[in-house]
Amino acid sequence: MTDITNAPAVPRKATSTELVAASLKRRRRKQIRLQWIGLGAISIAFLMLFILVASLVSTGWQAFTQTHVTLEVYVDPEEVPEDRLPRGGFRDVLGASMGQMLPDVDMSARETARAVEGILSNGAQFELRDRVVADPSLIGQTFTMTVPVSDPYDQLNKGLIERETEEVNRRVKDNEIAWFDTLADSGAISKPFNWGLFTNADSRFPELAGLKGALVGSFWALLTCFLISFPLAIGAAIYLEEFAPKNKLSDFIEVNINNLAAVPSVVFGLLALAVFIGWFGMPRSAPFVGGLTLALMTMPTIIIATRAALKAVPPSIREAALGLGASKQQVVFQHVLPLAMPGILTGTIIGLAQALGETAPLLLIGMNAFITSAASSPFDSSTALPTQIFIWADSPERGFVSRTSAAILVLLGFLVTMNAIAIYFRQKFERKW
Amino acid sequence: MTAVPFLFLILAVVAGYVINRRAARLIRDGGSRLHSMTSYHGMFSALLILVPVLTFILLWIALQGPVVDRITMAGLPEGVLDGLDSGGVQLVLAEIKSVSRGQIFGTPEDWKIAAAGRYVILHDRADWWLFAAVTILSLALLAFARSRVAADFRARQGVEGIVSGLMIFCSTVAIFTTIGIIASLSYETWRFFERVPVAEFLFGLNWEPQIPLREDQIAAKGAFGWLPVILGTIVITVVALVVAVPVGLFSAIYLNEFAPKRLRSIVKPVLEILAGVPTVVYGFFAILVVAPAIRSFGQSIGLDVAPNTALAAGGVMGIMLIPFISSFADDALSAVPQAMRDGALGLGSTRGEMMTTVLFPAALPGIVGGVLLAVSRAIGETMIVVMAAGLIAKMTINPLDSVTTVTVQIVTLLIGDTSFDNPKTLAAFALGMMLFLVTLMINILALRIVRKYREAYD
Amino acid sequence: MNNMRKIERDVKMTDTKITARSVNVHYGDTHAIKDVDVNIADKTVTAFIGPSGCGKSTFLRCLNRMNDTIDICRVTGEIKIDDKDINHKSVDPVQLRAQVGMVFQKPNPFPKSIYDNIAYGPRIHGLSKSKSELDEIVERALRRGAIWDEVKDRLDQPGTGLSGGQQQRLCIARAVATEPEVLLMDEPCSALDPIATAQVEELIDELRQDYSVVIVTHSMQQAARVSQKTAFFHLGNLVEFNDTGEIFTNPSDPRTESYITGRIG
Amino acid sequence: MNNMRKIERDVKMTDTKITARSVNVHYGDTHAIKDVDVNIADKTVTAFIGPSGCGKSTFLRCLNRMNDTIDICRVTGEIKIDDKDINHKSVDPVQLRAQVGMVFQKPNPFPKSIYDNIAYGPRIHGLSKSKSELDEIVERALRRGAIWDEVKDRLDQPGTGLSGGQQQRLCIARAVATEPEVLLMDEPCSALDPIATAQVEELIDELRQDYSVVIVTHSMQQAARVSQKTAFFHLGNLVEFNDTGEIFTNPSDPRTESYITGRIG
Amino acid sequence: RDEIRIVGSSTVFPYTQAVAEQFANNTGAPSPIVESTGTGGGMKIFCGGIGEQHPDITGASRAMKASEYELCLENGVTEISEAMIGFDGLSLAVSRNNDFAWDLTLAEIYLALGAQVPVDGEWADNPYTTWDQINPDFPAVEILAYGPPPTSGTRDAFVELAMHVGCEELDFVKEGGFGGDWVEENCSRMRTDGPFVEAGENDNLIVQRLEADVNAMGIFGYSFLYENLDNLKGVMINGVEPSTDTIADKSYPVSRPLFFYVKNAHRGVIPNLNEFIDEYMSDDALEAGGYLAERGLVALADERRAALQDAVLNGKSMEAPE
Ligand SMILES: Nc1ncnc2c1ncn2[C@@H]1O[C@H](COP(=O)(O)OP(=O)(O)OP(=O)(O)O)[C@@H](O)[C@H]1O
Ligand SMILES: Nc1ncnc2c1ncn2[C@@H]1O[C@H](COP(=O)(O)OP(=O)(O)OP(=O)(O)O)[C@@H](O)[C@H]1O
Ligand SMILES: [Mg+2]
Ligand SMILES: [Mg+2]
Ligand SMILES: O=P([O-])([O-])[O-]
Repeated sequence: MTDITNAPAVPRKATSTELVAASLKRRRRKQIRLQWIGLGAISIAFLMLFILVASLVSTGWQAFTQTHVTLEVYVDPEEVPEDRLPRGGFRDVLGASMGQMLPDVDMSARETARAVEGILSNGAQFELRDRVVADPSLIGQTFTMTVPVSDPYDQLNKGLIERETEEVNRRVKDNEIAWFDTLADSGAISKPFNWGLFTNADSRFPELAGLKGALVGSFWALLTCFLISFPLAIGAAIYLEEFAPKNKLSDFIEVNINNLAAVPSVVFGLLALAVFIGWFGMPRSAPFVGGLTLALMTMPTIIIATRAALKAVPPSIREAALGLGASKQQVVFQHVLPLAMPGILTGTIIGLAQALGETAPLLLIGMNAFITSAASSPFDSSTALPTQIFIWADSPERGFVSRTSAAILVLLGFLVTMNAIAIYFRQKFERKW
Repeated sequence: MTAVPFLFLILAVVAGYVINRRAARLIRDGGSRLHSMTSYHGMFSALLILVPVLTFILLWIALQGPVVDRITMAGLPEGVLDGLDSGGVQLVLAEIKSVSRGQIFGTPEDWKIAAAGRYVILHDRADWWLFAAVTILSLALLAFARSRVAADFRARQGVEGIVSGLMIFCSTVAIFTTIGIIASLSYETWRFFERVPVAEFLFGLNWEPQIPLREDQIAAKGAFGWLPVILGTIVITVVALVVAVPVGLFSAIYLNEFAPKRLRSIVKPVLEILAGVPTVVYGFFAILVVAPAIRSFGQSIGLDVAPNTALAAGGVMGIMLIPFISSFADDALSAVPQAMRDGALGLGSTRGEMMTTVLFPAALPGIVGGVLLAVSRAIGETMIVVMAAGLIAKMTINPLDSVTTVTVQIVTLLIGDTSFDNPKTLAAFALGMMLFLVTLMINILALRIVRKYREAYD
Repeated sequence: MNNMRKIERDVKMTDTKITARSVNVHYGDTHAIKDVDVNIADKTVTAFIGPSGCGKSTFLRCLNRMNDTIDICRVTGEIKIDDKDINHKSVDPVQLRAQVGMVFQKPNPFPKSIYDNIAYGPRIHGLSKSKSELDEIVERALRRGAIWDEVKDRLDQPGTGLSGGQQQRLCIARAVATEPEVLLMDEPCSALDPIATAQVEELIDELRQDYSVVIVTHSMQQAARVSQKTAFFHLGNLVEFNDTGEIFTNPSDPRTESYITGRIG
Repeated sequence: MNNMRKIERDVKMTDTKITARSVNVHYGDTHAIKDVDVNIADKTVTAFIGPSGCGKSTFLRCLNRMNDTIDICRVTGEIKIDDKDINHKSVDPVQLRAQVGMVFQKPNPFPKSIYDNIAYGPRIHGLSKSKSELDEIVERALRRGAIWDEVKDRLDQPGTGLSGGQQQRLCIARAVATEPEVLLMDEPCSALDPIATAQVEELIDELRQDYSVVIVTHSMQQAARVSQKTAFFHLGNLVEFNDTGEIFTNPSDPRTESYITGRIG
Repeated sequence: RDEIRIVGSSTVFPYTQAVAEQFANNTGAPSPIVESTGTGGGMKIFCGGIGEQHPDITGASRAMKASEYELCLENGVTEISEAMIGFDGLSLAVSRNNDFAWDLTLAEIYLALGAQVPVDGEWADNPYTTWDQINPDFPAVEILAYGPPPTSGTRDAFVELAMHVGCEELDFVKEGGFGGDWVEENCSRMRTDGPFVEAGENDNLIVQRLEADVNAMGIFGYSFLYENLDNLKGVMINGVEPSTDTIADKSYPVSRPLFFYVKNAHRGVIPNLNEFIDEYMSDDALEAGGYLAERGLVALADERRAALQDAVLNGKSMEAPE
C-alpha cells in the first residue's frame, strides 16, 4: 500500500526495548511520587478533620458532665405553707439546708446567706418547688435532693477556674472555695453525666442550659423541610429527567436548579424574610418558616441527586418495560423509581444533613431568639441547633464556652449519623448492572 | 376541628377509589374489555377528589383567620373604633381574641365581650362551612368521577395527566424560587441605586458603610464602592481554591486509581463528613485555632500577619471544599471510559502516566465544572467568613492581610440596626443581587463547559 | 457446508401482517433508514441481516414505535399492522407495544422475582382477574419460553440470578406472556453461548406457530437456520428481501452476494 | 464460496515468538481459560476464533498482562515471549506492554490531537530525543497505519473526530509507534464498516512483515482472509490450533467443524 | 399570641433573657421570646405600630432618640414607659499575660484608634502604628484593638463616650477652638488601616482572641470582662479601673445607661405583660445584689430604683425626648 513497508528495516528493535528499559526506573519513581502526593493530600484532609474534632473535644468534653451537690432538705411548713403553693420560700428552704451542711458559716448575715445560696444553681429552687407541688405531703418532711451547682462552682470543680489566680481576679472568692471544699470533703459533691444538656431547654444559666429547645426546633424545621422538599424534589427530578421535552424551558429550569444549588444561603434568608415573613405574614422565629426556607435550599440538592440516581438505572430496564407495553409513567413509577430509591435517599439524607447545619438563613428569620421552652408545634417560636450554638457562643458566662463546643459536637454527631445512614444505604443497595 | 375536613377528605378519597374500581370491575366482568385497568379507574377518582379538595382546604385555612377577623371588626357597634388608627384597631382585635380565649384582664367593655362571643361563633361557623363545602365538593367530584367509568374511558391517561400536572408544578417551584429571590432583592436593590449611583457602586474603590442609620446617630459618612468587597471575596476564594483544588484533586486521583478498595471505602465517607460539617463550626475553627496559629507562625518568621488574615478564612473554607472537589473529580475520572485506560496501559504507560496524561486531561471538563461550582460555593459561603474574615474593606490582594467579603457585609448590614430607607441597609440587597448574578454566571459557565466537552471522547 | 439445512422446510405463506411503505428514519442528521418497503407475513420468522450499523435495529424498533423514546429520532412513511397505521394519532403506543412484543439483544430481566418478571405484563394490562389465573398465565408463558422446568422451583428468586441463556429465555417468556401478535427480536442470541443459542433458536421455531416473528441477527448462519424470509440491509437500504433459501443460494443483488460470501461484513 | 481466497498464499514459518503452557484463567469463580498450550510464531498472523464468550479476549489479554488490571482475574501457567516468562516477578508489565502492543475492539483514540495520539507512546517511553525525531516517528507510524495520506494535513485535530475506520487505523498506528515486537488485536474490525474493514485487513497483512500479529475475530471469513495460523476456542478450551487452511478445509475436531459450518455460534 | 415579644439591644439582651427566664420559672407562663436585633433595629420594629404583630418591649443601650419617638407617634405608639435599668461599662481589656500596666487617657485612645489625628499641626490620616509613638512610656508594641462594628449601639456609645471626648481633649482641637459639630464630623470614624479590627457582634470571640494574642486590646461590654477576669484585665482610663463601683459612680468614664421601653397600650391586652414588667422591676432583679447584677449589670442607686419602679409599674408614659 505504501512505500514505507518495504523500506529497509531501521535497526530499531534493540534500541526501543533498551530505551524503554532505561526509562523505567525514572517512570516508576514518578508514579510512586504521584501516589505519595495523593496519599499526602488525603492525610492533610484527615489531619484537618482530626484537628477540628480534637479542638472541639478538648474544650467541649467538660460540658458533658455537670457538678451536682446532694442536700438534705427539710421543707419548713413556715416557709412553704401548703395553702400558698406553688409560691413559697423555696430558696430559703434550700439556704437553710446549705447552712446545715456548712455549720461554720454564719448564715444570719444576709450577704453571706445569699452567697451560700449562690452555690446552688438558680434552678434548684424550682426543682424543689416542682417536687413539692407534685407531692404536697413532702411539706414538713426531710429528704435528699441532688441539684446542680451554679456555674462558677462547676468551673471550679472542673479546674477551669484556677485556685492560684489572685483572689480579686477570680469569680469564686477564697471563702467560697473553702465552702465548696467543705462540701466536697463531706462527699456531697458529685459530677455525673450532664443529662440536662439534652433534656433542658435554653437558659441564662449555663448549668441549666440544654439543647432540648434547639433539638426540637431543628426537628420541626427538618421535618418541614423534608415533607416539603422531598416530594417536590422527586416530582421535579422525575419530570425533568424522564418526561420533560428537551427544549429551552427545561434547559432554563435546569440552569435554575443548578444555580439554586450554589446560591449563597444568606440569599435564601433574604428571600424568606421578604416573601414568607414580609408578604405572607408568617410568624418570625417559627421552625415552620425555617423549614420552608431550608426546603428551598435543599430541594436542588435532592433534585440533582435524584436525577443522577434515575440516570444510573440502565436503559435496558426501561426498554424492557416499554417493550411490554407499559406506559412511561408505569415504567418510571414501577421500575425506575424503586431502583433509584437508594440513591435518592442518600442524596436526601445528605441534603438534610446540610440543612441541619445551616445557620445564616435562620439568623435572618429570627430563629436566634432566646426561648426557655421547647416548641410544641412547628409554628411556635424556637431556635435550632446551629443558631443555638451561635447564641451560646455570644454569651458572656464562662460555662457557655465548653457548652458551645459540646453543642457543636452534638450537631456533628447528628451529621455523622445521618451520613453514616446514607453510606449504609449506598452500600447495602448498591447495584451492579 | 381542623382535623375533621382532612379526615373527611381521606374518607372521600378512599370511597372514590373503591367505588370506581368496583364499577370498573363490574363492567369488566360483564364482558367488555376495559381500556384501562380497574385500579386506574379507582386512582382517577381518588386523585380527582384529592387534589382540588386538598387545595381548597388549605386555601380556606389560610384565609379563614383574616376573613373572620374582618367580619368581627365590621360587626362592632358604630363609633367604638372612631379615632383609632390601624394599630389601635389591631389592638382591639387582639383584646377581643384574648377575651375569646378566656384570658380577661381588668374589665373589658361589654361590646368587646360581645364581639368576642361573635368571634367564637364565627369561627365555629366557619368550621362548619368548611366542612359543608368539603362535603359537597367531594361528593360532587365523587359523582363526576363515577360517571366517567366506562369501558373505553382512558382512566390511565387521566391519572397520568393529573400526575404529570403535579410533577410539572413541582419542577416550576425552582423557577418560583428564583423569581422569589430576584423579586425580594430587586425592589430594595433598585431603591439602593436611587440613593447611590450604579457607577459609584460598581466602580467605587471605597466601601465604608458608616453612614448614620438615623439622623442623630453617631457615625461618619459612607462610601459604597463594592470593588474592595468583591476583591476581598476573590482573595478568600483564591486562597480556598489553592487549598482545596490540589488537595481535592490529588485525593481524587489517589482514591480513583491507587487506593486499595478497603481504604477507599473508608476514606470517601470520612471526606464527605468534611463537607457536612456546619459552616458555623468551621468559622469557630478558623478564628480560634487557625488564625492565631498562622499569626504566631508568621510573626515567628517575621511576617506581618493580620489577626483576621484571609489565609485563615480562606484556608478553612478550602478544607470545607476538599470533598466537594474530590468527589466531583472522582466522578469525572470514573466516567472516563475503560477503553481509555486500556488504551494507555496497552501502550505501556505506568498507571501514573495513564492518570496524568490520559485520564486527567479526558476528565478535565468535568473537573473544571466541579471546580467552578466550588468557586460559587466559596463566593457564597457565609458563616465561615462572618466569623473569621474582617469587616473592613481594603483594596489589597495580600492574603496575609484582613479582607472582607460580600456575604460578610450582607450579614453585618442586616443583623443589627436596619433601616429600609437608608443605603446602609439597602446595600445588603444590592450586594445580594450582585452575588446572585455572579453565581448565576459562574453556573451558566460551568454548565456550558460540562455540556460542551461532555463525552467528547466517546 | 450445510448452512441451509433448515431452509427447505415448508414455507406456507400466510397473510401479510405488517406492511411498511417508504419508511425513512433520521437520527438528527443521520439518515439511518432510507425508503424501506417491506411486507412481513404472519406466522413466519423473518430475519433482518446486514453489516453492523446498517439499520436493522432501527427498522425493527419502528415496528413497535420504540423509536418514539429516542428524542432525536424522526420516522416518516407508513407502517401498518393488520391494515392499521401504527403511527396514526389515535394509536396509543402503549397498546401497540402490548400487541407487538419485543426481546432485546442483551437479556434484561427486571430485578424482581422470576414470577413477577413474567406477571408484570399481564398485570399492567389487566389480563387476569385472579391470582390463580395469573399463575396459569405465568406457567404457560414459562413453558412456551422453554424454561419452565429449570425455574419452576424458584419462581420467587430474582430473575437476574439466572444464567445468560436462561435470562434471554425468561425475557422471551415475558414477552410472550402479554399475548402479543408480533414478536420482535433484536439479536436475541448475541450474548449467549452456543448451547443457549440452540435452545433459543428452537424456541423461535416453535413460536412461529402462533406469531409473526421478526428477528435481527448478524449471523447469517442463524438467519439461515431459523427464518423463512430474509431481508438484507446495507447502509440503511433494504437491498434484498426474499425467501431465505433464495437469498442464501441465489442472491439477486451483488451487495448481498458480497456479504454472504464474506467479502464484506 | 471463496472464503479461502487468501489461505494458499505462502506461509513461511519463522521462529516461535510466544509459547504458552497450561494457562488457566479464572474470573472469581468463572473458569474462563482451561489449560491452554499454544506456540505463536514470529512474523505471522495468528487468528483466534470461537463463539462469543469462549475466552478469546481473555487469552489474548494474558499475552501482555492486561488482565493484571482486572482485580478478580487470576492467571496461572507459563507464558514465554522470546523464552522469557512474562509473569515472572522481574518483568515489569509496563515494559512488557511496550513490547507487546494491543489494539482493541472499539477504537479508543485519546481525546487529544492525532499527532499526540501517535506520539503518546514514544513520548512516555522516551523513544525520541528531539522534536524532529518525534515527527519522523509519528509520520512513519501513520504511514504504516495506512492513514498518513488522510490525516497528514490535520495532525493537530482531535483523533476523536475521525471516522470509525480511521480511528481504528489510528489506534493501530499508535500501537505501532512504540515499536512493539508483537501486536495483539481484539476484534479490530467489529466496529467498522466493510470498506474500513478491508483497509484494516490489508494493513494487518502488511504488518506481518515485521511483527508477530495475533488477532481475535468472530468472523471466520476474516480469519480465513488474514491469518496464516488459526486457533479455535470453545468454552475456554483451545480446541484446535493449526494452519488456517487446514482448519477451514479439514478440521480435525468435530466442534471446530460444527462451528465453521455454522451449526453453533 | 400568648407570649410576650421582646426585641432590641444586644447589650440589654442578656439581662432581659435572665428576667424572662426567671419570670417563666416563677409564674409558669409561656416564656417570652427575646430577640437581639440591636438598639436601632429594635426601635424600628418596636415603633412599627401597636397590635399583636408588633413587639411589646424593646431594649436599648442608649435613650430613645427624638426621631425614634416621633416614628412611634406616627405609628400610633403613643404611650410608652421608659425604664432605665442600670449601667453598662464599655471596658477596654487586655490579656492577663500582658505585663504592662495599661493606663490610658481618652485622648490617647483617640490617637490610637481615630481615623484622623493631628500630625505636625495638620489634621491627617492616623500615622501611629505602635503605642510608644503615642506616649513614650508605653511599650513599643503594635496597636491592635478589636471592637464592635458600626452597626451596633456599642460602637455608637464608644464613639460618643470615648472617641469624641478624647478628641476634644486633644490640644489641637482645644487650641483650634473646634466646636461640637466639628468634632462630630471629624472624630467619628475609627481607623480602617489595620490597628482597629472590627470583630463582629460576637464579644466572646473577642475575649478568646485576646487570650490568644497578648498585645491585643479589646473593646466590649463590662459583663464579658467580669466573667473573664482571671484571663483578662481591664485597661485603666484616666487611672480608673473598670469595676461595678467605678461604673456606677461614673468615675470610669466610658459607661452608659441601659433602658427598656414598654408599649403601655399592650398592657392588659397581651397576656402576662404586666406580670413580666413586675418581675423586671422587682428588687430581686434590679437591686445591687440582684440577679441582674450577678450578670454584670451595674445597678441603680436605691432611691432612683424606687422612683423608677413606681413610675414603670404605674404605667407612667415618658415625655418626648428633646
Ligand atoms: N440513538 C441513536 N442516535 C443516533 N444515531 C443512532 C442511534 N441509534 C442508531 N444510530 C445510527 O443509526 C444507524 C443504524 O443503527 P442501527 O443500530 O439500526 O444498526 P444495526 O444494523 O442494528 O447495527 P448492529 O448490528 O451494530 O446492531 C447507525 O449509523 C447508528 O450509528
Ligand atoms: N471482567 C470480567 N469479569 C468476569 N468475567 C469475565 C470478565 N471478562 C470476561 N469474563 C468471562 O470470561 C469468559 C470469557 O470471556 P471473553 O471476553 O474472553 O470471551 P470472548 O471469547 O472474547 O467473547 P466475545 O467474542 O464476546 O468477545 C466469559 O464467560 C465472560 O463472561
Ligand atoms: Mg442493532
Ligand atoms: Mg472478546
Ligand atoms: O445591640 P446594641 O446594644 O449594640 O445596640
